[in-house]
Amino acid sequence: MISPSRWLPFEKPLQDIEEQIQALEAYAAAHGIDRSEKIAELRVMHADLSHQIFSNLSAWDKTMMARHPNRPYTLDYIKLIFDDFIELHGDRRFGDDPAIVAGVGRLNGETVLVIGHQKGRDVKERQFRNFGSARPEGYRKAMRLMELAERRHIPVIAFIDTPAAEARLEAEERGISEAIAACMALMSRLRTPIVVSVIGEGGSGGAIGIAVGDHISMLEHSVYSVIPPEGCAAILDTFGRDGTRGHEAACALKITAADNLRMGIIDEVIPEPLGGAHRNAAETAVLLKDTFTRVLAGLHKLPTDVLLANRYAKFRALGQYIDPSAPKKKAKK
Amino acid sequence: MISPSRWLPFEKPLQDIEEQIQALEAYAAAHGIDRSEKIAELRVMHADLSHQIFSNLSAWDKTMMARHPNRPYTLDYIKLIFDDFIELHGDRRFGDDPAIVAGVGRLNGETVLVIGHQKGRDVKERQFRNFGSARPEGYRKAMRLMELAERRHIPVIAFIDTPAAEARLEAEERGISEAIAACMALMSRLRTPIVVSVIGEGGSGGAIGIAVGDHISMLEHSVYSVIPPEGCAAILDTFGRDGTRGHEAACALKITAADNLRMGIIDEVIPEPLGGAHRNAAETAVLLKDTFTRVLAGLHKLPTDVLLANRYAKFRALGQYIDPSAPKKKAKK
Amino acid sequence: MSEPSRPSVPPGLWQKCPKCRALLYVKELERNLRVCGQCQHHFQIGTAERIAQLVDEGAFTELDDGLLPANPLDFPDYEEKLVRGRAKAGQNEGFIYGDAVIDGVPTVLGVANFAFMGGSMGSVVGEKVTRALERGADLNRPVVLVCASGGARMQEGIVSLMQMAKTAAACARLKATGNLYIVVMTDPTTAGVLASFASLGDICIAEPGALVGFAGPRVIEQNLKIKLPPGTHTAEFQLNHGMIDLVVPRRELRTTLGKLLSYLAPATAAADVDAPVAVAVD
Amino acid sequence: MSEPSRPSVPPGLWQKCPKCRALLYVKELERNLRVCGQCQHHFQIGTAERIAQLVDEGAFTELDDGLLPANPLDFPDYEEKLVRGRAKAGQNEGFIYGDAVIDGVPTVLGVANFAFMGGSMGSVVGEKVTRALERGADLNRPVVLVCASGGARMQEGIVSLMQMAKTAAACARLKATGNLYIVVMTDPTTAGVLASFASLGDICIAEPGALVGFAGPRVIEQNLKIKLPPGTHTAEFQLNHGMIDLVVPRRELRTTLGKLLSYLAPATAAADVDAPVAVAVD
Ligand SMILES: [Zn+2]
Ligand SMILES: [Zn+2]
Repeated sequence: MISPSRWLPFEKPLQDIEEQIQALEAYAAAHGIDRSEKIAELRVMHADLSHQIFSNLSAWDKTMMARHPNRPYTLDYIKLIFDDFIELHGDRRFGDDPAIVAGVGRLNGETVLVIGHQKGRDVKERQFRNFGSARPEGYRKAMRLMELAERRHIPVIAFIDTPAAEARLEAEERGISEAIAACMALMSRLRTPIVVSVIGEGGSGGAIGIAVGDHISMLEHSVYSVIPPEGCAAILDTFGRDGTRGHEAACALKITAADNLRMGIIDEVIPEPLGGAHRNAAETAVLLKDTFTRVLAGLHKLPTDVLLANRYAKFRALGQYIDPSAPKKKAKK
Repeated sequence: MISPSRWLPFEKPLQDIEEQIQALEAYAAAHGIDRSEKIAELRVMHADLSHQIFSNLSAWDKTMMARHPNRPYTLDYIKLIFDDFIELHGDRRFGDDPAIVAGVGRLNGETVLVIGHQKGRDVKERQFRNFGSARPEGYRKAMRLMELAERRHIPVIAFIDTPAAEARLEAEERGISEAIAACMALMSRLRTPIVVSVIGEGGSGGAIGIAVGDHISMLEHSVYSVIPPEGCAAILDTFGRDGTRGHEAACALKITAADNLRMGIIDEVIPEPLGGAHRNAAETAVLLKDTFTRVLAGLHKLPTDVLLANRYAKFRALGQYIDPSAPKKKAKK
Repeated sequence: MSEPSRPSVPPGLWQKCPKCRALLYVKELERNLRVCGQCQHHFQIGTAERIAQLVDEGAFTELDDGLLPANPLDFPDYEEKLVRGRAKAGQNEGFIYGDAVIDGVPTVLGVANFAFMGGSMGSVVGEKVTRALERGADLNRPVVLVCASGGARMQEGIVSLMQMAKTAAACARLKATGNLYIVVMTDPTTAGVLASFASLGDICIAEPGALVGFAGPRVIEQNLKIKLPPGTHTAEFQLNHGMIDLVVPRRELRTTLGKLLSYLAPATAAADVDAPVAVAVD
Repeated sequence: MSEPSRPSVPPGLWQKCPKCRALLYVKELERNLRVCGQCQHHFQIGTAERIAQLVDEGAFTELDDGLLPANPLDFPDYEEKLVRGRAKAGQNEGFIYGDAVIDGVPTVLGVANFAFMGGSMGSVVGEKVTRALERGADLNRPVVLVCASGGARMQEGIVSLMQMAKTAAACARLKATGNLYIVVMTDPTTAGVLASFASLGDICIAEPGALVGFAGPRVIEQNLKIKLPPGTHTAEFQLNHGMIDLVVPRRELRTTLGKLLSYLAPATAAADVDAPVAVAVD
């Protein structure tokens, strides 16, 4: 039984059971008494409750899961998924952004370009990674290497995990808006397959900046949103401009993997191990790897022009509006 | 008789005659005496001497001419040559470099992209223009706009006039080397005609960074060199590592327009009005304009693939070495 | 913002400049293209006024004006807000586009309406921007988009975010066909709009003093509890930092656009044969 | 630089590390690929040694080794300097290239020789660099260039400057054929070489501590009479500023190159069909 360093509020009942089990085990060991029956009972209860809890998480619960400090990050998955990985650095203009990692990886003997937001685990690394908030240099590094991938016919795999793009003055001065826009424009026409997976927080412009691809998946407990729910609640009078009503905004914003799948924003939800990716990174990695492998096999069969036409059409179709002049007078999906 | 604010050393005899003429004119006017015969004589002498002096300038003299503080700069020629000019700004990455100007101009009713180094005339403008030493942003602005010119099938006209590229730490930090290299690489394959003219100082990497084109001309008294002569003299033991022997280095380096034409580095020398471009900017502009017009008419006739093949071959052929295995066992031009 | 000590201004006749506080006679202000004669502050203006200022006499035909917003997330309050936005803006949505002639050049022109929910990019805005860009690509015409936006439309959530990718892809497609794309940034041009189609202009022009930035300065100051130096996130700041080509006063905008279009996209120009071939995808 | 107080070092047996001043046993130093065991200082090495360190056993065939410098400007002293350079470097010129196999991947490999007039780029260097890049383009093979240069060869004046344009054009041509180009910057890589082919690698690798910069720090300090902060113009500085991909210690260089080549340019890869078609111009 993996013990995460921090329990989320909705995990309280599980925490209680785990503590009971531990207490019983300790008591049994200390007094030489057999409590295995009771413990087995508790374990069954734990499993049942886990299933119940984790298959009914609210959008706000999922937000907590997506931000869980133990959640595996891009470099964790890279280590688990790829046979080898050589990280490459720099935008050849200004700097190297540690909030977006990029490099050459080997997936089942095939070379791929891997890009992804990178958060930090401890205080020091968090600062170094700028909490996963990318600067213009990050997007420009990704662009430079994607152009190389295009020339060498190497597919791109992108991991999305960022609260938002860096917005402070220095990022503004170096054109964070331009960098995000140019990266999306490039990806929309890159002549090689692009596979995208949201593994944690898919945070607004910072996320979509490297999330234009042929296949978009989300891990079961990740979120993908135009704005953090708290931010939305703090701005909209709908939620009384009240930062404490983030759970309401989270629900209204439809940010979960299931929501995004239903709306056609993503192609697939990748299930997580019971209790979330952070309880079994290795198993999650296997599921991600299986998805990448299967999806790439399909994409490799497409002629490049068809690949690009499909990709354009995919994003072209996103949006819901009423077009009275359209042949069928109903909302277009 | 145009009177430049500063006389160069080799102009001393002309200065003497001009001062004599002025004195005579003043005397004649003050005393009501006719000195026109004497004055006419002096004018003839001045003209003869001018021809003699300016057609026999040494490489060092030419260096002085090329750097003359009254010499017309890129924006001066732009005003005189083009019917309209809209300057465009910024590299979309970091900044706008005033040491390289770029914009859309109209040449005889045809749209052209104009780029060029820009020096400053007075102390303040000199600082603003960084003495014509371009930073990485300048080359990146030029690249951005040349890519637009390529897409819109608009030819490029480049004015070269820089002591050198900016080499200070800030330029280094933002990749001055990469910027120059990338600009040359782009120009070598840009699918639109590129016409280049060295109008003052063609200073090493800073110059060649925007000087890769289909036709390269030099104004008669401009120079084009791998290093400033003083710099060369200060470094090489050949000149005793003595900064004062710049005139010797200038001669050895073969930096004049005639030298460059003889060596096949440039295609054409554009004559300057007697006494140099700064004595008659308008006339110089006409000569430049005629060259651009004639050259572009020729380049427009070439299919783009031929244009590019010629451009590649042009620079490919530069270099002199002995190739014993080559069919003809002599130095290759 | 308002100064209670001043006498109230009779609506319609006089208007107070929000920058220099001068009282301006509305007719005079209109003659001046809604630029303050005292301090040159550029007022936000409506789409009809903007179009009239830019196109050749009467040379604008709106397209797809019937597109109406849906409520893809069933977001609470959204429909009420749309009703209010429609009333305030006098338009169906926050963006209109159509065929225009500017200085004799057939152009696809799009104009954002900040009055409609802050010019936020919902599905209709994203769709119309995309259609404008695609029309330019398909008809081989230049596209001019006049931007004004607070960013994403939160009530459309992730669907709004996807408009960034959709419009950026349409920009890339327009450019791949060799056509010219000019952006005019007006006050304010920010967030998701700036970080997508607004930053991708071949030529980016901004009006003087316009707020132009990814996050507004106030957001940064609040979130980070810092004080920014004055003048950040303006058109002039962005010019200094290489992000835009030109800051052009409103009274010169038509002339500048006209020149750029007729120099860079003359009507007689043939389709670009050398540029990479665009794949038809519609 | 030298410390006169120390006892003189018997040549051939021991060598002093210029960085940490440790006395190193030459045989040990050679086993260590000429990297100081104390401070990891990477000594400059000759082309033969470099090639032996990088290529598969014996898998290097030099090309065009007979190219000899001319004296295009009739520059005073140049021919004497060439004689001295030849003696010092034990080679005809400052650059050699040829066909190599690295980790099983057929590669065009070029290596600069700093000992020959500071690795300066005269006509022969420029020509050989260009031929190496063209060979990669024509045979569809990756190109690896190991750089070391003080910059232009002043004695060839403007002809030397033109090698920047020539080699940059050859880089662009190689890339347009879709092929991979890797640069290895060794101590020092500067000036005209850095501002042309050395900066154009798809992947740029540098050895630790190598001087890498447009103008050397000493030149800047002398010209501007300022003191630079320590550590500028090094491989690590350039990595920090986004200019290079990797700083790789010499003992890992072969492995890293081998992986990059076999991952990004496997011998079985077909010619790039989607990339823009290169025009044959030779
Ligand atoms: Zn005012
Ligand atoms: Zn040492």
